[in-house]
Amino acid sequence: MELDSLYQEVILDHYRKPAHKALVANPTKQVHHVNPSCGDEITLNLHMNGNLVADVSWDGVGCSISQASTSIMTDLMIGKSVDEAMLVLNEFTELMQSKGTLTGNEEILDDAVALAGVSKFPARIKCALLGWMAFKDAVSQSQLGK
Amino acid sequence: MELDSLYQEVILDHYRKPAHKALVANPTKQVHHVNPSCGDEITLNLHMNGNLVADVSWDGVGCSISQASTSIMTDLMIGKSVDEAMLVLNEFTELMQSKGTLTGNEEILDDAVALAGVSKFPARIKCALLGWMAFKDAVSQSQLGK
Amino acid sequence: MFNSPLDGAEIRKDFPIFAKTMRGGGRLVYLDSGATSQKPRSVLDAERYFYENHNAAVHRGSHLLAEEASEAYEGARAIVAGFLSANIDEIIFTKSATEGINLIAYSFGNSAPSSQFALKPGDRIVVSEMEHHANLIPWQQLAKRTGAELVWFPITLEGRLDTSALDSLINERAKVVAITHQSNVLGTINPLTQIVDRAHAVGSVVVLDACQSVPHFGIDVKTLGVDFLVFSGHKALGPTGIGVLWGRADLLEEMEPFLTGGSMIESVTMSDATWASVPRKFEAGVPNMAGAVGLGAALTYLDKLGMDNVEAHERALTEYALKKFTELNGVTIIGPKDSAMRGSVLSFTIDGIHPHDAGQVLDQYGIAVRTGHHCAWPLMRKFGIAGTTRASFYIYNDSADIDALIDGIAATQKYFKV
Amino acid sequence: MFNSPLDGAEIRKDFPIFAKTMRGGGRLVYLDSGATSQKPRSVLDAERYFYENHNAAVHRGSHLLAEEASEAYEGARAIVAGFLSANIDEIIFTKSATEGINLIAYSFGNSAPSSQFALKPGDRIVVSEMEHHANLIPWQQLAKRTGAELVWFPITLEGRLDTSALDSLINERAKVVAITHQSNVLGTINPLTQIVDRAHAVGSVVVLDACQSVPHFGIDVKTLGVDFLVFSGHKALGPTGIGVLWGRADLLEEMEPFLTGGSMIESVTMSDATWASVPRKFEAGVPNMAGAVGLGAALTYLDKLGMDNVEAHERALTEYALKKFTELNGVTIIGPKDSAMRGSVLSFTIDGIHPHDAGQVLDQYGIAVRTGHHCAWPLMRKFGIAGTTRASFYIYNDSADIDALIDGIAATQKYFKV
Ligand SMILES: Cc1ncc(COP(=O)(O)O)c(C=O)c1O
Ligand SMILES: Cc1ncc(COP(=O)(O)O)c(C=O)c1O
Repeated sequence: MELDSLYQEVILDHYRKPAHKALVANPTKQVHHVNPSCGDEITLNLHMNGNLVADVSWDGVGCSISQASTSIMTDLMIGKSVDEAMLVLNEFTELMQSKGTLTGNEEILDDAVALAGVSKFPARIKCALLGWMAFKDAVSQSQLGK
Repeated sequence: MELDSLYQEVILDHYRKPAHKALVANPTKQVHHVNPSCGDEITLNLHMNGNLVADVSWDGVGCSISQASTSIMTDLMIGKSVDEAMLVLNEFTELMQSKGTLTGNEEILDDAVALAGVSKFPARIKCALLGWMAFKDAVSQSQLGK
Repeated sequence: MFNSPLDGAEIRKDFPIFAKTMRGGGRLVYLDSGATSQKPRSVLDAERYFYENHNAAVHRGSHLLAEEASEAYEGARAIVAGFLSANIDEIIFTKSATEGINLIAYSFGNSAPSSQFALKPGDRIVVSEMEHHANLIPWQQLAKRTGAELVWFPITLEGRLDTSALDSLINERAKVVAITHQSNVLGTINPLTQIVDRAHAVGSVVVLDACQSVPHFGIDVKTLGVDFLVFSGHKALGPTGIGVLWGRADLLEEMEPFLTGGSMIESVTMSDATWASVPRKFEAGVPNMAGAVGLGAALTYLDKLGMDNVEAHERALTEYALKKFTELNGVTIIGPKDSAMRGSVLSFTIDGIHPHDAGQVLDQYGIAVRTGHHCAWPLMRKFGIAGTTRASFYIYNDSADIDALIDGIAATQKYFKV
Repeated sequence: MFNSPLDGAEIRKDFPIFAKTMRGGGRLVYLDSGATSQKPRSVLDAERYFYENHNAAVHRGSHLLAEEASEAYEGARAIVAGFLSANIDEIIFTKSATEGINLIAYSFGNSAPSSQFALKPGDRIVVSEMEHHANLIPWQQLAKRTGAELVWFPITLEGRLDTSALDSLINERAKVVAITHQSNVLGTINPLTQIVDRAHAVGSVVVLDACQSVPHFGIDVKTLGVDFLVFSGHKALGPTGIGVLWGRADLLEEMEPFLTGGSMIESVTMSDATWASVPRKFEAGVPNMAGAVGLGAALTYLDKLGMDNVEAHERALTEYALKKFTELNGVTIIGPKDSAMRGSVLSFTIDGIHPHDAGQVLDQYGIAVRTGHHCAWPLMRKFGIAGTTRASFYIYNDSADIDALIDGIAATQKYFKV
């Protein structure tokens, strides 16, 4: 059924056992984002090491899509340079806006390709992007702060 | 043609030669009314003699219907007691709201029955009532002032 | 077990959208009327008939179309007045309930300091914790602009208004009490008499948010005793973009206008303007004529069903649903669990499943519910939850729809293995 | 003699209302598009299709209908943006141009004293003597509330904006210049470049009332250089109850909201709220979704005709009419008598006949014109008249309509024996 394209097993796994879901103290930057239409919230701590994303940790409430997507995002981003991270982020954003026409580049997106099905459910795209947008915001704030 | 039921000869006569259209000084009460939707205006001077409408005079700009109706009204009201005047006024208001179903009581309304056709043209009822409403307002203000 | 004077399946035949095939291939089980209602054919026909036969700017022309348009528009006003047992001149068309409440708040804010409507530091605006954002934020803003204090009725754990501190909340400084007739989240119907009595005793006006009541049971504004009432047409079978503000004539006459522009004036110079009488004073610009006409047709449709029947039908649906819900495990109703003083809005949470995920699975079965905070975020915080799943019932629903919901919830639990 | 890329009689076939039989038994000669336009079938179909297939509250649900409704509504926003060469997020749906102007005025009035939008005593708001009440009274009120000074461009006897004192009118104290693109009475199209340049040089924003321009010729907001623009859907083939405010993104982002309530928030507590980003911040409540969709269909219809063709058609009609009017006796055109910098609105007076009476006789011939002050009362005073008769042309008119008007005026003169 169509629903299975949305709720892939890897998503439900991340939802049940989210990665890096515990705020690590003394971040370079902390941001708080909400999804005003459903009330979901996320707090994200970013630790930078020079140009390197040293750590991303988070806490928050949200649906399986937003929780899983954030979990996958942290796994992907940690250890990347800002430039690499933005490349991944753009790739993911493009996938989300593809209305089901893209399947996603697994080399770049890894587990995040499991979220490809979200792009067919317009109301859920914001859920999938919540953590990513928080990350983007944190990075650009930390860059500005330099 | 339907138009002729609106523009009866007696109306056009009153329009061309309006009665009492020149403000008489020292009124008991002066009122100014406008029809906001078309911009027509009337100033009306009322002279009371005890309970008697001693004189009604007016000035203003307006369409043939409003000018003729006001002219006819002044002819009718002058010399009447307040009670008689209100009776005529109610009779006329009823005629205007009749949507063409009434022809008007000529004994009470005299020339004003020529305005019966107006009731079939909803947008013109306000024109026909402009002077009458000014008169009513002037009378009730003069009564309150007692 | 299910006993109603109305037959939802029969009524659905009047609503073209129910012919639609949904995502999973099934029929539409529409349980989101609390957000917006579906529209019967007669409403769509009335709007279209207006455009095809009478369309012109109202009150602004002597030509035939303008006359007919004005009659249609004013005819709609008369229908609304009749529906609420109000006077015609007390009915103001707005674009929505939201605009209606903002109209009152801004009008009060525009008042001269000497006006009965003016607020000043120390004055009180009283709301409740169960208000929709539309009946909360305009008052927050008015309070900020005037220095008045915003206070609120708390909510009991059962989702009822806690009126134990009524007299101290609505104290002598209260100028406005703004309260919802029925909560769009909890279904709770609020007890108005004591609130209205107390408010009037201290000289406060009462603004009633009737978005969730006018469509669902008979309303007589004179009996209610409130001073202002707002509702949205789109929740009452009517078109989008049209709402109603009813107000007591003597108050409306004294109030400052809100939107200014054409058609609401008496006279205008470059530097000054005076206002037309009510209701025109509050209807600046070319109004939503087709919307008003459509709303007239909507209320006429409801009137034909009979508001007593509508109420009985919704009570039957609610009782049936409340009973069925007790068969479910891991599901918690947020709001009163009995049908007394309660409308047909049913919010719930499912253990281990976020509302958004629940809504998604239900959608696969053609079941349309709403999920999230329902524009009542403070209420969610009060209950310590991120959101609920909400089913709301209306005339075109029947017990089969509720059975579908119950099955859908069970299927959701199975899908997410909770 | 009459040469246009469009065929009015052909276009009328797309508009169901032209099948109507009028009071005198003849066809509808609709010359009142300046007040409101008629609607093509495609607009009525689009609205109905929305209700019958996608109706749900936008942005508020995860179910299929809510998704489709959101896509339809946002799709309409994209169409409007394309039509104006604007960015999508700069398009705000209002109920009318009137609401759009009030939105700006109230938002400015809500600004903190330190804001770039705040007005204080001594500041200036500049309008013109030819403004519609909708672009005059909101500024009068804002001036009264803030202590700012309202000043205005005078009008020449020919009905042109008198810009001779431009620099002293728009002085360093000017914060807002609010001007109409095309007069709804005179037909005059105002020269924007010098006004915009001067306003920006002194740090003032420019608000353009585009009610009478967006429907009639191609608009590119970036080229115009103004900061805000409003228009009403109902004058542009669209439904009633829907309008548009376009604003520069950087300004909209900084501005205070106007209507508050649901869907315009970021976060809400009982005592406070923060705002969503633009355009949501300015769209509180369930919007007029079907209206927006209908407006999208209307602009799509205009786009298919081509706005250059629409403009050429109206110029041809105007030139034809101006020429024909010279054959009449005792008729005076109020406004420019040549077609340069002039739209297809034609106001006139007839010696010895009040406009209301003229309109009534024309109505007998099926000719719909507007009479009165046209919500521009100060302009009437300027010309020393109580009102005018106004014919306004649009895509579905042709030279035969103008011939009918000319014959109708002659018949009116005969009827009243002047
Ligand atoms: C120039 C102008 N401005 C503003 C308006 C107001 O438009 P609306 O009444 O649709 O808000 C109109 C039309 O009535 C107009 O012609
Ligand atoms: C209780 C209540 N009040 C106010 C509103 C606001 O209505 P609208 O968005 O139509 O203005 C709603 C619906 O959203 C509601 O349920």
